[in-house]
Amino acid sequence: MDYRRYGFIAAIVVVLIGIIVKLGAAQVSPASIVASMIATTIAVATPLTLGALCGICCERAGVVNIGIEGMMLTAAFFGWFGALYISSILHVGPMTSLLLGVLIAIISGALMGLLHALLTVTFEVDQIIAGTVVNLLAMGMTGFCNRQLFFGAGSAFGGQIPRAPGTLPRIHIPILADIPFIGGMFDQQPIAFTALVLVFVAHFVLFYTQWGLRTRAVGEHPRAASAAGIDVIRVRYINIVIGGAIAGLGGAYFTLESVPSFEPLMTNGRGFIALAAMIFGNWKPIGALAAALVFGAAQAFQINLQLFRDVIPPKFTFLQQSSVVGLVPYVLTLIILTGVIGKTTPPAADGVPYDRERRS
Amino acid sequence: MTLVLEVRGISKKFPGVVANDNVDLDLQEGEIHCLLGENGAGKSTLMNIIYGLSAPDAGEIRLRGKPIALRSPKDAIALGIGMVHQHFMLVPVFTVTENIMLGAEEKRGLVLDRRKVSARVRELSKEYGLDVDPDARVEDLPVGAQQRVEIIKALYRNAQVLILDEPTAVLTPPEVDELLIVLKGLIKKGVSVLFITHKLREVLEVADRITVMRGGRVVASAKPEESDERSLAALMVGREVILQVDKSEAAPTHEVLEVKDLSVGGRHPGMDEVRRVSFTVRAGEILGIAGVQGNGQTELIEAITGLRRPGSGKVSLMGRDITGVGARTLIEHGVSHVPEDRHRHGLVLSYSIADNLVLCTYNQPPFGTNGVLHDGPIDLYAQKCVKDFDVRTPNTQTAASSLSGGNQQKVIIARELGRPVKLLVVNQPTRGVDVGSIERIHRELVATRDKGAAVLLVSAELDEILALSDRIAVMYRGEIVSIVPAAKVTRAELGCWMAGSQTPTVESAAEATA
Amino acid sequence: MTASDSPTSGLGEKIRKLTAPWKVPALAVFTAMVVGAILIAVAGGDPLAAYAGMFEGSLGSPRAVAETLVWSTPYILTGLSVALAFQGGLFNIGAEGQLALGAVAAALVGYGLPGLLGGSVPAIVHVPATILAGGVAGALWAAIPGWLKARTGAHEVISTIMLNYVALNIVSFLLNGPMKDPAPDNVIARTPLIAESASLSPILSGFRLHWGFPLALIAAALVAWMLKRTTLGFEIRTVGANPEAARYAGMKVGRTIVVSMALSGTLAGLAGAIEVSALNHRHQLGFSQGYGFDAIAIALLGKTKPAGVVPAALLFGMMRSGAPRMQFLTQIPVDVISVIQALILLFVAADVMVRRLYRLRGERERVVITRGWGS
Amino acid sequence: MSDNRRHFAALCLMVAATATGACNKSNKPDCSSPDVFCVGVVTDVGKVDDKSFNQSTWEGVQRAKKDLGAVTQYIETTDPKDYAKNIATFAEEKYDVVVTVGFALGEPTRDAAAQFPQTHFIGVDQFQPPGAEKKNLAGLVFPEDHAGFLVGAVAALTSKTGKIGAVLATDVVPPVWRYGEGFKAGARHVKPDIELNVVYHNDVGIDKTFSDPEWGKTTALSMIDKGVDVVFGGGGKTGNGALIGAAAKGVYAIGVDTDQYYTVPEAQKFLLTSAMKLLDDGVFDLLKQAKAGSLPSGNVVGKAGAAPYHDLDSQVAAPVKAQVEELQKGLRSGSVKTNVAPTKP
Repeated sequence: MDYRRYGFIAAIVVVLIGIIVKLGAAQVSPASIVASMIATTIAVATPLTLGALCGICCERAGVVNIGIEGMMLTAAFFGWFGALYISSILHVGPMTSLLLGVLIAIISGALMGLLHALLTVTFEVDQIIAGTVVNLLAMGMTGFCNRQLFFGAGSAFGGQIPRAPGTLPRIHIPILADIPFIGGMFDQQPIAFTALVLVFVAHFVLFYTQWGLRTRAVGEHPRAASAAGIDVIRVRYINIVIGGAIAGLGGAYFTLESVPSFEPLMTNGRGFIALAAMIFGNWKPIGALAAALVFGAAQAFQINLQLFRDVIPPKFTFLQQSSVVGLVPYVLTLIILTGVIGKTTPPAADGVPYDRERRS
Repeated sequence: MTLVLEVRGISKKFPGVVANDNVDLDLQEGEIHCLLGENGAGKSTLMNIIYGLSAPDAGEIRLRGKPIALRSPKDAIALGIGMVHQHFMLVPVFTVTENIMLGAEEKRGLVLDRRKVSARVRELSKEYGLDVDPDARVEDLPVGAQQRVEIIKALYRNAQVLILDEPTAVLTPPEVDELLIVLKGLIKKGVSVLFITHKLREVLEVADRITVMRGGRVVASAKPEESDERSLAALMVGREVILQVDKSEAAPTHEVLEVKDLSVGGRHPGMDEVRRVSFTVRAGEILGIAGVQGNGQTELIEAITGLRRPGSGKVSLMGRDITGVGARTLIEHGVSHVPEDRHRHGLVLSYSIADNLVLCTYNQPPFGTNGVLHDGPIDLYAQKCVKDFDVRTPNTQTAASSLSGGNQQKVIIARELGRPVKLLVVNQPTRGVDVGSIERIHRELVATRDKGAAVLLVSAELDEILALSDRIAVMYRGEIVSIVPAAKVTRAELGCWMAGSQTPTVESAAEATA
Repeated sequence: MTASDSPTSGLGEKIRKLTAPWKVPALAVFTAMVVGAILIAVAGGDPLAAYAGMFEGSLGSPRAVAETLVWSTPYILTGLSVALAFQGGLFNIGAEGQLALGAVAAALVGYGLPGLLGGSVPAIVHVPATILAGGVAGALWAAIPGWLKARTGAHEVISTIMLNYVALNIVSFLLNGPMKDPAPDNVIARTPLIAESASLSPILSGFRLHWGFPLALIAAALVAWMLKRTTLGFEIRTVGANPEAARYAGMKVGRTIVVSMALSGTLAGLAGAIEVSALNHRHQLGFSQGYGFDAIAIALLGKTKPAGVVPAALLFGMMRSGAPRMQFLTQIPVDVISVIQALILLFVAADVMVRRLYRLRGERERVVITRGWGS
Repeated sequence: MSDNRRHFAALCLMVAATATGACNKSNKPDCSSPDVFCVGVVTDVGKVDDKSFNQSTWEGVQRAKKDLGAVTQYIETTDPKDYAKNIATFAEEKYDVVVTVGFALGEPTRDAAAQFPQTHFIGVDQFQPPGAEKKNLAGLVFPEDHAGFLVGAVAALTSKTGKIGAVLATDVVPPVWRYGEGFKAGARHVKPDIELNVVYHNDVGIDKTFSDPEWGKTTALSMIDKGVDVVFGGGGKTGNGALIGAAAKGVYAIGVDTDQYYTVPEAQKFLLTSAMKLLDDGVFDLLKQAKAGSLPSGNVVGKAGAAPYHDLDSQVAAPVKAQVEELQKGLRSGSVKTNVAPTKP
């Protein structure tokens, strides 16, 4: 059943890249267009993949998480702040600062995960509301802290704009990275690589290990899991916290890998696109990666359309508006939800608070 | 014989209910100990405590003389206690092997060793005569097989004490017999069994000892050889029970409901839940549909009451074709329906009694005119219903959730009988209802019949079917295998038909009415 | 504080009964303010001065009060929108998108209708047409997730989130393209000004407070009446409380879901339309953003009841409208308001925390609207 | 029960304290006094720490605090409907000068100038259309097209591939649009056959347009893949992202607004120059005049130009430098025209 979906996804990506190759053929060689689009696609897909993995961790354990956006934003800020502080106040080398920044981002994401777990598992708050709390709190807190820690004489840096330690370096895998067309896949930054690796790790853990079996049992039928001696509360807590940590890594992408700066609200709704990628991928890590790549390809498509605007037939110039192509992830997800392209099956107990003592 | 399990002074309160009050119970090695009680007597709560699913407020559990503290089922499993729940604790999308290994996984390195577990499952299934396919997905298995998975799951964990909570409710009589044989085999191998049920017949057949619970307390202990159904029922209910319903000979007149060649689709395409069913119900009679749960009764009823679109066939009401007509229209044409699951389908628990009483008629005068509700008439009507049907409640604005099961059911019956009824469809009207309310509900059904309505009764309780019906139809695997006048049939014959084990003697409707 | 352990005095009893359900929301607001105060203090500010500034900025003068009510108007309507959906068992996260489309539709009718009819339109026709256009747009947009849920089971949370972004992209497209203000000196993504005849006037000259505020209050009363006193409201609440029982009772569940969503969307659309007709007189990118999530907090703080939504919206309006003055007096970043609002939502949703903190007795109330994704 | 009472008492106390706090205004400066020079800043929905025009304005105002002894305060707007209210807050407190930042505040500022004739206003980046000038309002505008023109020329002259690009936040905000148009004009002026790639990020919500560095970077990278070897990044953080992208790929980057050699250190090694406008100087100068009681009205044109080449000084050929200097002189004298309108037609 998944093959139909993956086929659909592959078709979209190929068509999008194909259109650009055709458009740009007169100016640039196909190999460099494909390579460039693949690079853009992977860069855009990295935070989406990590966000979707966060969603999968939580939802496979039966907890809906619409707070991915907030988790990523929080991590983006604190990872950034941490790296800056360590490099400019503690005078640690840039590479070490960046890595410590990533660690701080992961921890702050995990802490937001802990908040979500506390609300949903312990207090049995409606999971959508809990996610909304996470998002709103993240937006307010990062805005507030950004101001207090960076601006004005009383800030952590005494009013100076500290010099950023840069971004995580590109890793060029020899030989593989030099393959024409697809070499770009092997010339990425560390978080992008990690995201790819994590997808397969998550797939393995979820479907081939004890922890995965238990997690899925908790997400499908928590009472059955409990009757089999599994501590539902513990499994949910750990999964949500791990999910938060993964979202934290996704947050680190924004400020430590992509660009060395933090902006209020800089995640710009990508947490919600990640949610869409998770659903589109049918709650499976590999599916989520595929979906994230589609959304990345759509954005690469739009950027390239703008670059080749002079050769676009006038009828299609509207496509270069980001608001038109920006619709792609959302519309695709809505189509998926209607069940036209294969059935989407969330974990059965997703979103249902678990009450240990409920009678019968 | 040695004592395996001792339960001493267990108490457990839920908001508003004392589920267990100072309960004592013990289990000896290699015996089948039956725990008997009505719904709500506190049996399941006690079992959940023994299995570590909930914590007692007071009391102590001892295993082989040593006090044990159970924080979760994990502890119970580690101590050799296994449980087969009334609602199976199986993950539907997992395979049998995965379900069995869950929580007691075998690993090779980091990876789950499915092959090793499925080999062990095959062994166990051979050893105890429990036939299952380890690689099948649980959601594709029939209930009987799912139960076998549950038992293997406990055995896989080396359970020495096996608790079975109402295991027979979902089984056909032959499956019940099979289960009882398996249990007898188990005790020979040293397993001790706690068997929970409210079915007297099984108790007498299988138990070594019997403990009766009522209202959260242990009220009696008995030995099967010294007991009979009547005495056990009295212990269970707390007074003499009239097993017979007072009713006169039926005087059926015209045909009200005619079902012809009706088929209803189900979860799996190509596998109809109801298959080419035909029967009629006349004014002034009760047609009882007997059968083990899950043989298509619910789907049949939903198709008749407009809740489910039939695949093929025809349903007529008073000669008018009503196939595929919606529930609202049927309600307006005099069809009343008391659904099987009163919490999910029958009531809005957060609503007041008054609102629940007008759930079907809120849009009709005098309750609602031109889209506006009128509280005055609604409340007057509610007070009348509460009085007429003896609903025990402080007032009509009380939330339905705070009523007892019996009173909730009376609210539904009051609602469904409170408007002119031509056809009354009732599904499991007395499940989980106290004996007092059962008697009351039975009287209402007979009275409805006597007022000239046609009554279609579905029940998994053979006693209820026998006590109320004028004619009895038996459903098995979506088909009606037999329709007979109630007076001409024995319990044993019905049991056989329900199991599909005897050549059905289908009489045509005309024959039965003759 | 239960009735049984205090001497019964008629009036006191009555007051206690009336106030009891609002104790948790009130304490949630209080606790959030205290945590906010701690945050301000840690950041080196003076919490008392900050709150004083907020108080002064929102209620300190007739103009401040008027501005607070201006802020509260869209809050009341979007809060009602979310609350109404909650009553119908639906979680409408899409108020943001419905509001934006409502605003665009209102602007379109507001500036376009005279040209279409070839001349000026009397205000008595034009104003209602403008506002209704917003309501209709919101209704249609919200009906989509309702229809998807009724038809395919697609969960409204995810479809409204997706439709939010679709709506915002559509609005962006329209304001940058077909509906862009053609004035020669305009470069901003905004619509032309609406006609004078489409503008809802201020209540008092010199103040921005407009007739949209009383309209919002009327809407609240209507929603309350509709839910409590009409058969439609009965259907919506029944489907919300137990859709299966509603189906068994012969109600058309799918239709009711679509109607609930459409009504919810109408309210959000009206919020957008009133902002256009009464306040901004056009729609522009960046106008009226962020109401969707605030509305969820307001609806929950108001216990999903219209009578609760109005005071909750007023409170949120006070905070937003008082924030600039707070910043003016203390230079504390306005983000602190967002933090406090998030904390209010936190404490209202996790009422157990509040109950434990203040040792309140009584059954916890569960706010569980969404059970499962489904699709 | 008593517990509850105590909490209730605490709540009452808190409310009372807040209420009394509200009446306690003694610590506020007396702006109505002629001896106290008060300056208030109202930002657009961006913040005063946006490292862009809001922040530059605030820095100019801070200089007035230091050098002129001014009392300074800011209010950040969170919703466009508060523009007028936030301006009025300062005016009603008798602030001497209210500085409003950003094109979008143009109309509210003009309205406020009419409503509060005693208060002086400075509208940063607000072009005063002829005929609509107010006596007490100075619109501080910059010839961004000149700056863009110069860096465009630099870009075209240093490009080896003949392809240059601009990653701009938006074409709907006039200053950014003028930079972009100036850039194109300058490039074409020196090399008519240059290939120009100009991309705008008009995304949902005007606030995000300026704060999406990731988009800026990704777009710059795509351009570079296409062969572009000089990237002009303009418009807040979005532009900064483009600079970082260019630096990461080792191609020349050109900054905007301030000398971004100092604000984007990551791009220093490849930062060719920046199209600057001296916003803080402009604001400070106007404040100085305001204090002296001689705030001009109408449009005040601030200074704009190209920043030094810094690290790359040796890489830029002497003839290029000379030609750019010529152009600068020509722009000043009027002999060279950018032909860029004040706003997008």
